[in-house]
Amino acid sequence: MMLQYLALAAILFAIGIFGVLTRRNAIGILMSLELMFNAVNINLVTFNKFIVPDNLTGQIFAIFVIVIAAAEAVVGLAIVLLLYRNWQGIDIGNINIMKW
Amino acid sequence: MLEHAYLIPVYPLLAFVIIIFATRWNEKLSSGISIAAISIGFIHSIFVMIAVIGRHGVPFELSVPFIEHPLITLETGIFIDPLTAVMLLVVTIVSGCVQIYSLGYMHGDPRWSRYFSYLSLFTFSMLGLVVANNFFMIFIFWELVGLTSYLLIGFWFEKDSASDAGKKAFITTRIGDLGFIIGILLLATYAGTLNYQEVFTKVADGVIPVGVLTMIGIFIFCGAVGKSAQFPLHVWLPDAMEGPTPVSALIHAATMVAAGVYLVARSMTLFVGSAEAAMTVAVIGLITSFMAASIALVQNDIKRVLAYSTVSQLGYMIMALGLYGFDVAKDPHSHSVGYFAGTFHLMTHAFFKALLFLGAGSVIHAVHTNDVQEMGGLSKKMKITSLTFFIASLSISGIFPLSGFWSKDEIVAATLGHPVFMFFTLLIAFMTAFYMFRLCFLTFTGKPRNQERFDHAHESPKTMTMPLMFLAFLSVFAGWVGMPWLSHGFSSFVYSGELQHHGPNYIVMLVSTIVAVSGIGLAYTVYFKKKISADVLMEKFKPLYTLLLNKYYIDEIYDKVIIKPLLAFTRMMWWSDANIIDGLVNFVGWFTIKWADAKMWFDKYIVDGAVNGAGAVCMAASWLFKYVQNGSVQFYTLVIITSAVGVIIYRVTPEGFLYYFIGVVVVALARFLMKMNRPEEGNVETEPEG
Amino acid sequence: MFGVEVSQLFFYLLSFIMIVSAIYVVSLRNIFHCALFLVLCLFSVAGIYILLEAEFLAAVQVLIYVGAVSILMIFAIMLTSRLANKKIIQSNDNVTVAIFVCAGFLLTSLGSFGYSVWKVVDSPLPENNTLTIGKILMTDFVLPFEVVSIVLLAAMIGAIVLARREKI
Amino acid sequence: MDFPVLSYLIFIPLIGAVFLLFLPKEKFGLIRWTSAFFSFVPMVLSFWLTYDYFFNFSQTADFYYMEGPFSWISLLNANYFLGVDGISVPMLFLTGLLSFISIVASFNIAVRVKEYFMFFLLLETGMMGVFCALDFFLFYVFWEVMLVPMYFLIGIWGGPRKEYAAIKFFLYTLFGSIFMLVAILVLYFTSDPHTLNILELIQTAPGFLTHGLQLFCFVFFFIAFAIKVPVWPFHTWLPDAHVEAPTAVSVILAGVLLKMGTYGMLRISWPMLPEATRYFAIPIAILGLIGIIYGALVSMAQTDLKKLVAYSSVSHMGYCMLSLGAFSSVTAITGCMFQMVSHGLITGALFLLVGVLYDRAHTREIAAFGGLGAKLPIYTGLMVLFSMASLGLPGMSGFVSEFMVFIGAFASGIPHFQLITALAVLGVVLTAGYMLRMVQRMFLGEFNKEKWGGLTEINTRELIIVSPLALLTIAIGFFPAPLSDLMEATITNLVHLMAR
Repeated sequence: MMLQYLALAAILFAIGIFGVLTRRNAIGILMSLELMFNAVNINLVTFNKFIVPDNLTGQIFAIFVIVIAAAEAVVGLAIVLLLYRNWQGIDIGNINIMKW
Repeated sequence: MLEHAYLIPVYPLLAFVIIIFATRWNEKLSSGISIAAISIGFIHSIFVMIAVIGRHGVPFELSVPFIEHPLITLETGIFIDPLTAVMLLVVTIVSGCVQIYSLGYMHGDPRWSRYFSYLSLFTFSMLGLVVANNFFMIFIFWELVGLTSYLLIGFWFEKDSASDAGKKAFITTRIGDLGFIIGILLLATYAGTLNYQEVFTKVADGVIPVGVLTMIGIFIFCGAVGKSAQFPLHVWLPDAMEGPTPVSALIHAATMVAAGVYLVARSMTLFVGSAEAAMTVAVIGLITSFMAASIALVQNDIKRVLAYSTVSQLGYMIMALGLYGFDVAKDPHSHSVGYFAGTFHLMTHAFFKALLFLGAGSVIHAVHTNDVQEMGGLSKKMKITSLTFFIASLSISGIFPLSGFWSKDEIVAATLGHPVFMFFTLLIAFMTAFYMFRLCFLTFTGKPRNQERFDHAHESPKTMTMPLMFLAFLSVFAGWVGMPWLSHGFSSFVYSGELQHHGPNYIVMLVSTIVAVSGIGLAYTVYFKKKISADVLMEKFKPLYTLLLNKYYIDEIYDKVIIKPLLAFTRMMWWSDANIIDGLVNFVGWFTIKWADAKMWFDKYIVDGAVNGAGAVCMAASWLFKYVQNGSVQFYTLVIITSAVGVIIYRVTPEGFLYYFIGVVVVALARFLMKMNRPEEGNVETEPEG
Repeated sequence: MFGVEVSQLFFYLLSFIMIVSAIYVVSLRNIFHCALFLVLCLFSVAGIYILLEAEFLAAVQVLIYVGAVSILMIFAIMLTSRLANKKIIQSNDNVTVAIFVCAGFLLTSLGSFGYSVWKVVDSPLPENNTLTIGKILMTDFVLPFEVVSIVLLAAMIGAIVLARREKI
Repeated sequence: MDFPVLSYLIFIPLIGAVFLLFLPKEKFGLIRWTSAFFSFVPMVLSFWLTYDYFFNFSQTADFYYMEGPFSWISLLNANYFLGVDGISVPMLFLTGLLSFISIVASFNIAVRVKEYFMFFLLLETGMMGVFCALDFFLFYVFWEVMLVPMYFLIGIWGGPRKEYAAIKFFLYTLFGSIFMLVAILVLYFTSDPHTLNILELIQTAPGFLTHGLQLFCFVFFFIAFAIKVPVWPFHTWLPDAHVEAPTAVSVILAGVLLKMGTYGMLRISWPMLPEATRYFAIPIAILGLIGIIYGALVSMAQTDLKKLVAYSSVSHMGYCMLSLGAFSSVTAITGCMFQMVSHGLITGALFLLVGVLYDRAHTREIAAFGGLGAKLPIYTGLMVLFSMASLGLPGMSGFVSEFMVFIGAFASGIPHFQLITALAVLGVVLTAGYMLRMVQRMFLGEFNKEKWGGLTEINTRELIIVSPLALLTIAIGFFPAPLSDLMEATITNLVHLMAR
């Protein structure tokens, strides 16, 4: 049963990666990141349940991940807003000032 | 007075300094000071003369060291013996006369004061030369008289010929001085001293080898050759006539040119020590005398005739001195009168030659030309001048009982025992008488050949005629002190008290008088009576005449053989200096620069090329790899994930990693090529603006 | 067994919903729709948590993700609204490569599962996991807990600072 | 020594140079008078020094007014060590006098006045230092210090080809300095213990140097000094530098810098390497002879007045070399010193006079003038005076020195010297030749009224700066004994050292 959960998480993570790699919209990327976080969380919880059921460290970790993800989302979205304000757009493809 | 004899030269020096620095602006005062100084000097000289007579030939010497060195002590000092005393008198008298004469002659000259200051300076130098007690001092004054001669010849320096003549005089005499210096150096080396008496003592003691002594004698004589215008350095003296005539009288007739004779007389001991040197002196004197006399026969410039006459007479004196040295060197007990003859003639010649020049100056002053062909008949207008001139001419020709007779007679007597010398001496005496009277007749008698000049002619002012008369007096009587009948006359006087008396030689007297009279007679027939046409003679001896007229082409030869090549040589040296030596230096510089250029090229293209090559490789690589840094976060993420997957694959199946890696590279290249075909895709605006 | 089967049924159902909505999240053109599908996806994740007996986490998931983060996303989309409702291309030219990479990733991770040895322990989770989590957080993990609060504070301040219009 | 007079001599000009930096650069008058003051003080000090030395110390050959040795760079054993003897004192006198005169003569400089005077004072420091230093390191430092201001003085305020001349001068001299440095290092490293003390090395060097090393050091020192003198064939920098340099710089160049070469030989190579000196006596004398004749001949071909004077320097310094060849004769060495002093005075004055004319006529072509004697009597008088002095007319210093050189060299007893000297005497005639030609072509003859009617007579300032030189020239010519006495003990000692 555990493998099914892990596979699910892997699929979700892969989709998240796909999103991160392909979205132009910065918000889209953030959303894809959330997907990846969730995949990770699923993994954590799964491992907690099937491998170390004695304590709930996996879930605690998941909680921390959620918290961090929330913070990330907040800051990320603030940056997106800033980008939008300064660049008149949030197309991550155009924001390549670090280009060679 | 003898103790303060050093003051005699100092008076004119003071006059010079005062005139130059103080009274230059006041002409009357300047000339007055100058004449006053020489007058004091003259009076002092008389006292010195008296004192010297009183000492019976014991020379007086006073000396202070100039520079003391172990090798040599140079000193300044005075040395007064009878010869010096005589010379002092001669110089002061002639100089005084000339200065007074100049008052008239130089009247109205803009550089009047300077003229008198130069005359004073000259007198100082000449007197210093005379009283010097060593060869060093005599050389100093020797050079100083040369300087003043230079200044006075070129006094009218606006005339190119005058400045040329000054330069020529200076340089020519300096060539002689060259020998003089070497002679002094030799003396200093071998005798260790330059003091006359010490040198002569050493020579008499035989300290100096005879060979060296010959060299010393000849070298010192070189100085005399230059100063006394002896062959081959005589060329400057005729040119020196470009100076004012009183200057010619003073410097180039009476005093300075006599300095060479004085030098030979003074250092007679050296020549006595070396017969060869003495003979050289005598031969040079004879050659000069003959050559100059022959040239004088045909010259038309009144001053040039006198100038060649001077050269000729100086040659006489030199010859006499040389013969004396030779005779005594051969036989210490010889009764040669050469020394006495030379010095005696030096004195008498000074007076009558000064008179001749001053007379010529008076004539030139009257007619404003030097050319005798433009004169004639002037005796009617210039009584005193013509009279004094005739007296001087008689004197120089050696007519009894004028002073020239006594001295010339002694010179002829000095050649006794040397037939060749005697023959030429008499021949020269004949020529002298001839050209002097040729000059007299052309100038003062006959019809005026240039009426216009004749009409303007007039007798010169008193300031000019007074000296003429005084000198005429001396020309007549000065020689009497050397009459052979006097047992304590000039001859014993100059021999420093040693009794060298010899009886009169009547044969010699007679012969020389006949010669002189025949010379005068020839001139009389040709130029006064015009029995024989001068032109016919001229035609008859055309080549000889041309040769003489052109002064044996010696000037031309010097110009072609020495001066032109020397100047060309200097230019060549200069060229070589600028182009070869400096060229070498510049070549080194040029070569260094070129070398540096080569180094720079090497550095730029090879060394730096390697560095830049490395850079270029990096650039190329970075050009390729810069696409990795495309600034796209997503691309980075892609790479990270790809790599992470690769790592996992490698951990699981290393073989699978290879396929994975190949696949990634293929995909990456494919995508890169796609990107290349769509340049700057990232910048394409795909989103519509608000 | 029935429970197991039911839970499996639910698992597949939730998995299906989750995967489909996730795919929509990353592929739809309208970003707003994406956000809505994200909500759905996150709900299904909450369901998975319940299946995994993590009730507290599920609640937190709903509260934070569905309730806060998603709303935040929607706000952001609204604020940048002129991009939101256009049928514009939302994905870049990495799609092909990304598919390969994701497939590769998926295959390797799935494949690696088979190689891995899992020490599965078949014991129950503690009862009342909310209580337990609370206790653990306040005892063993009190320091990380406090640190996280500071992180949150920092994020909050940071977000405010970043999003302010005027310069401070 | 209570009163470090030598340090004052050296550093007062330096202080002056620094002080000038603080003056506003547009106040020309202030700058001029300040620099005149700062060179006047050393001049007075050098006069006092000469006076004091003459009356108190000239009887012995020791060094006086010694300062140090104070350790300077202890690692190298280099010391600050000054002192003077009979051959440095006349040089210091000359330096003090000519520096002041040159600075006053430079009052008509109007471009970059401040820098000019600063460099000039710096130059004076270097010159004074060279003549005082008794330590090789110090000597070398001063030797090089002098180059830099000279380079700028020629290169900035010079004539049309100033850059060329300045660079040539600088490189040439530097080239020589390197040889000197090598020789110094050889001496340093062969001495045990290593020392740079000149006095010590004079005493010990003949002992520890092998014959070959002596010759080596001698040749190297000789190249360095010969370039400075300049000895034929190292002389070609001189005409260029002289012609391009401003008047005052020419004066210093001729008056002092050239003397450093001969001074260096007398102070260093001759006494320190007596064996080599004996070995090379004849070649040196021949070089001197060539210099005399060659310089005179080339002078004769010159059309530029300044170049003529410059080449006459080559000729005149040839006399110094000739007498230096006659190492065994006190008279010859004294003659060399006399020639150095008198050449400094005479040629310095000639350059000043050339500058005076150039300031007015803006040309130095001899052929361009003629008959100036009628228009400028005083100037002509001075020019003739110094020309006569230059050609060795008695009554002037040039005669005394030439005569002593001749006598000393002739009677030195070294083989072949009589012949060499006899040939060198020819230089006297040649000198007369070119000097008189120059005088004739410039001052005698017809005066070109249209062209030069506007020329003005030499002014008071110029007269004042030239007259001390004239007075000294004549004074030495008439009373050489004091100068000779001043140096005699030292030179006798030097000759003893060379005879080791």
